[in-house]
Amino acid sequence: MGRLHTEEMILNMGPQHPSTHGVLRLKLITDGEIVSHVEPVIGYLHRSFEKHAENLEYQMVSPFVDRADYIAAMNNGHAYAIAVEKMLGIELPPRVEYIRVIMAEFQRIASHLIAVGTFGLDVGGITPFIYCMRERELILDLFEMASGARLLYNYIWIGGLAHDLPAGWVEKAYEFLDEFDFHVEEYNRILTTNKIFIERTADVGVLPVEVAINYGVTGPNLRGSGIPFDVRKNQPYSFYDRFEWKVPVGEGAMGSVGDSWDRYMVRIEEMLESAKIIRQALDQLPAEGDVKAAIPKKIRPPKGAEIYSRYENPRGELGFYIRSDGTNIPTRVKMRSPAFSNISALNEISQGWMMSDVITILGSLDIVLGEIDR
Amino acid sequence: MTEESIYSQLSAKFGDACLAFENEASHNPGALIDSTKLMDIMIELKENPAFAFDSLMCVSGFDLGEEAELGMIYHLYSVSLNHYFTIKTLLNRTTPKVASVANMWRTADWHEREVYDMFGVIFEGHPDFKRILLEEDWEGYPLRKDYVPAEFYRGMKIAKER
Amino acid sequence: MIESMANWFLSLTWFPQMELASVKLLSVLLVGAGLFAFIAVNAIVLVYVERKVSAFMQVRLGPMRVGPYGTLQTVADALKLLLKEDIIPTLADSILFRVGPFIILISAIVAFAAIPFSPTVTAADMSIGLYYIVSISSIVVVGIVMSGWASNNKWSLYGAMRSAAQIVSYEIPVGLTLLAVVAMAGSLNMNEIIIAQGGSSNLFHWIPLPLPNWYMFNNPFLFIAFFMYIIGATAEINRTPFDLPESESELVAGFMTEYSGIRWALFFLSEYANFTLVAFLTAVVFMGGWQSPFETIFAAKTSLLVLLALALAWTGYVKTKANRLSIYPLAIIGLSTIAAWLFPGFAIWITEPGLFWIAMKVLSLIFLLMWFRWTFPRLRVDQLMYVSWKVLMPIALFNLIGVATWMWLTGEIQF
Amino acid sequence: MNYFKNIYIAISTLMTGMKLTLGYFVRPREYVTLQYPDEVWPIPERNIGTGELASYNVIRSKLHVDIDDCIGCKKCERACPVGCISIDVLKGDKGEDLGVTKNGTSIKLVVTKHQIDMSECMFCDLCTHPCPEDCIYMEADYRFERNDNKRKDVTVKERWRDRSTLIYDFAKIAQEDVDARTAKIEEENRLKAEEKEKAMAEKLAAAAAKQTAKADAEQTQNVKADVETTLFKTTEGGES
Repeated sequence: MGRLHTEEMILNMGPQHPSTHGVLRLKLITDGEIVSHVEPVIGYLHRSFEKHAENLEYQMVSPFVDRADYIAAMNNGHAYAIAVEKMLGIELPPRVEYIRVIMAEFQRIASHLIAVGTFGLDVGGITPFIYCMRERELILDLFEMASGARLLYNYIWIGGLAHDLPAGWVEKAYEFLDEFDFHVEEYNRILTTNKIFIERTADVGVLPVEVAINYGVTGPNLRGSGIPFDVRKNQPYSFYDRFEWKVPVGEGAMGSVGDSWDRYMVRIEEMLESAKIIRQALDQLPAEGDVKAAIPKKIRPPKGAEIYSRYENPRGELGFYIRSDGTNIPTRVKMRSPAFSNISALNEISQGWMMSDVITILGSLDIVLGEIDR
Repeated sequence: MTEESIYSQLSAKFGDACLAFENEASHNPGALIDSTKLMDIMIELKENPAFAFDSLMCVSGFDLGEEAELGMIYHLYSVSLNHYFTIKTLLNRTTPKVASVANMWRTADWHEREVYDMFGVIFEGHPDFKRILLEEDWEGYPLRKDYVPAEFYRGMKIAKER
Repeated sequence: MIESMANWFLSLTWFPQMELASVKLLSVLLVGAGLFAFIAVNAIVLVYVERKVSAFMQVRLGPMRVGPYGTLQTVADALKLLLKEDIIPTLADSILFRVGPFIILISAIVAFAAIPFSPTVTAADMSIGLYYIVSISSIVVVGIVMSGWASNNKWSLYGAMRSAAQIVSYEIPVGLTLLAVVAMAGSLNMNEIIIAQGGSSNLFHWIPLPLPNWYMFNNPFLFIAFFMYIIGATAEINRTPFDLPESESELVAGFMTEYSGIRWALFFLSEYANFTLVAFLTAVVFMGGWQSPFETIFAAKTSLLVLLALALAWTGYVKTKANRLSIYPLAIIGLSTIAAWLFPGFAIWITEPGLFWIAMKVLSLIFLLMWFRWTFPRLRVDQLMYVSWKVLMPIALFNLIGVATWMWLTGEIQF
Repeated sequence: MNYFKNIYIAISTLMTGMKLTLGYFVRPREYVTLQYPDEVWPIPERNIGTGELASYNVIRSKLHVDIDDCIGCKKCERACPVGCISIDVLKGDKGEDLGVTKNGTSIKLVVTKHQIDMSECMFCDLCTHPCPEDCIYMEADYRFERNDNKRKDVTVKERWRDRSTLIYDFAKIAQEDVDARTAKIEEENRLKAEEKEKAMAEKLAAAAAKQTAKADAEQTQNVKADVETTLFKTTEGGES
């Protein structure tokens, strides 16, 4: 019998596919179930953030920044505020910094909960997603108490915070942290140690370190490949050098280092580390203090000032390149979004895997289209 | 390694191509270089084990104004040696052309496409050069200061900015 | 059943005198309509149950708004689906596209003919009942491939091809496990298989734990075969963790991507019909069908006591370990025990009728499958094939030999 | 051996997961979804804290303006990144008492239009902070329903397109009043402009009278033309 005649097929996944986490379109070239080439097509959620930013004052940009990565709005606001404050050279009261760290880490947990949950959804388990959303809801309650919003907070402002913490907030935060470890154990029981889940994710989509660095992959994805690189450790901003925590890295416990399971596991461990940071920050939080630093009403960084500030977003390194021309409107705000670089490595690591694995890998990269397209 | 020593080594090697060391206004000190020599300098920065810039954090374009030049700025970071450097270069507004570093750092692949998309900078030697965020048939480069927003796109009205 | 129904019709004085053949035809039609009604109502109930089960497992409430506790939700959904516009894609093969769902549905309904609901309620008590069910339920593949191909959609095609590969591969381990039972019972007739499981005996004949003489407790090989059958059957009816043909996170909806309205409802109907069919088959083949697990009232009472003790011990264990457990199951078991002791009539009732017991067994099996679905992630295509060919197949073959050896050891067969 | 170990691990880990879901299945509900219209989300206890505003929540659901306290400073309008607030003010009459705000500031301007387009609002809360009188704030009322689902005269398309119900008008001044005030101010402006004109003309006339002694008739005409253009310019400037 001669060889069976086979042909490659172009398969269009998205932009309305359930597992592309938004409006991402993947052009897959498949040979049966095997995928030989993946081309991500982005831009369906492009909202011209950078163009907007060129027409708005520094303060007004921050709500737009929140909308770029709507899963981690608090982190984005924090990153932007830090960048502008560095340009202005503002010192903040310690209470502000502590609250910012607490908020950022809560947001990191919330974001990772979505990442873990939707990853479960991608491999077919629906229940873990709901469990994750349940815990996320509690975090959102905390955010709502503090800022008044549940998704797009605009809480961290340049030079301070929108509001001080309300009475009883700290106790509620402690309550959440006490429960949280138990819930993480639940995710481990239903998903992490599940044999089917391990089979689906271990050894799938291995991202070697060199490739990861070359592609600019950062955050949990890079750490999953075994490098303890975290901007919070390597170039500490805010008060991150005051806390004790470790950077979880992928160890290849279930397969090889840098596979989808490692990337997933780094997120699980990072949630626990974030909880640790929050606990320390809550312990150290000064009881009294102003939450707004003395900043000029019109923010005017010096003419020609420019900055590239790095920030550890739940998805990786969030960079803001801001350029000033001396007025209260920035001439250029470039957002180096982590998911944008992370997803560009998709083709490299998903070649030769099956179609289901492409979805697994995409889920393990944890992308947010709002951030990729901006 | 500090940025100053990186710059001094670079200028020793490339002489005139390094135009200036920028550390006053910028929070990320680096070199302003001649755009035609970009490729050589980038290769040096990546391949020389003393620099070992294995990570290109960000590639951004900027526009200095309607009459002035376009700029490109590359933020480099070395994961292994934990140091930073910035390369800045200015491009002619009418024919902005610069060598692509996408084959050295794959990060640059999409970032350069984005710069092309927004500023119209042509990257020579880019493996897959096309627009990334906007449609292929979009006219103009929106982040240039002289960009005039189009009224219609394929018959659809475009909302006006405030 | 058809025979008796025809005879009953003929015995009616007011009934017009007809030939036996036409009365039989009438009975067949009536039974068919009854089965269809059963399947339709069953699907509506099961969809509601599934939604509630999934909700409770996910700490949600599930449907609550239509009717008390949302009981009419699925009725409303069914009505909506019936009223929806019937969309057929322009480039679809319109004939195959229309026929596909019906083939799936018909194969599901027809298979029910051989299911013994109780000693008297069996649509067709045929001598090759098991064989008939296994073969007729394989026709589903034809319908799935047909509708997947006809949709002219790459996702549908993927779903159809996956489904074909999956169902055909899982036929084999499923068939082998059923073969072990058939060897044990020495018959393909469903009622005879059930009757062979009558009475009670020790667990695996030797361990002094009085259990009903069901095949799953008959010997260790059949005990394994029971679980293997459950796994294989889950794969055959395309449910998680083997729901690759319609895996919503990969293939959008697999072979039913392009379907909507009533045709899509037919898929749903047949999915739940197949689901029930598998549960019935398991109950009949491994769990003694319509037979009560208790032979006497005394057995019923003591068993409930034992169950209560076990439940108490389990509750205590979990309570100390996790500090959170409900008393719902405990309360149910405790109340039934008290009822059995206080009202012997209740106990008599639970020892006697077949419909109640087969319903209980089927419902618990259905719950098991739902439980699977809302707990597990999904396998990949190659892993699915791995499970079928490299895990289930060898064990099934080994089991078959084991059952034969067991029968030889216990003296059921001689050489 | 690995083969059997794998099967064992698979079975045991799957059982672990099943135990968890069963636990939740039989457990009394701990966190449940709320049945929205019957039960309403509790609003977290939180206020922006001063005096009368103690009961105002930070929950950001709807913008509200206490128009009696608004002094028409337009700070919120300038702070809004999307431009969903539009304010028009007119000068009050001379000696007219427009009241004082709760902070004790006397109002100088009549706010004739204070319009907030909630369909454009991005709920960033930036407008509420600069307000000197704390009179613009976010309310916790998250319901924006239109209640016109049963109305026959509103077609579905209109219902989706039309966002007029999301535009909130806070100014209390009646249109006639606005017109009257505008007319008055125009009148005033006109009178002022006329006065200016007159004064200017007198000045110029005086200057011209001085010059006539020296200059001849042609020169006089030139000066006149100059005066005319200057007058034209002043009136233009006064209006804008």
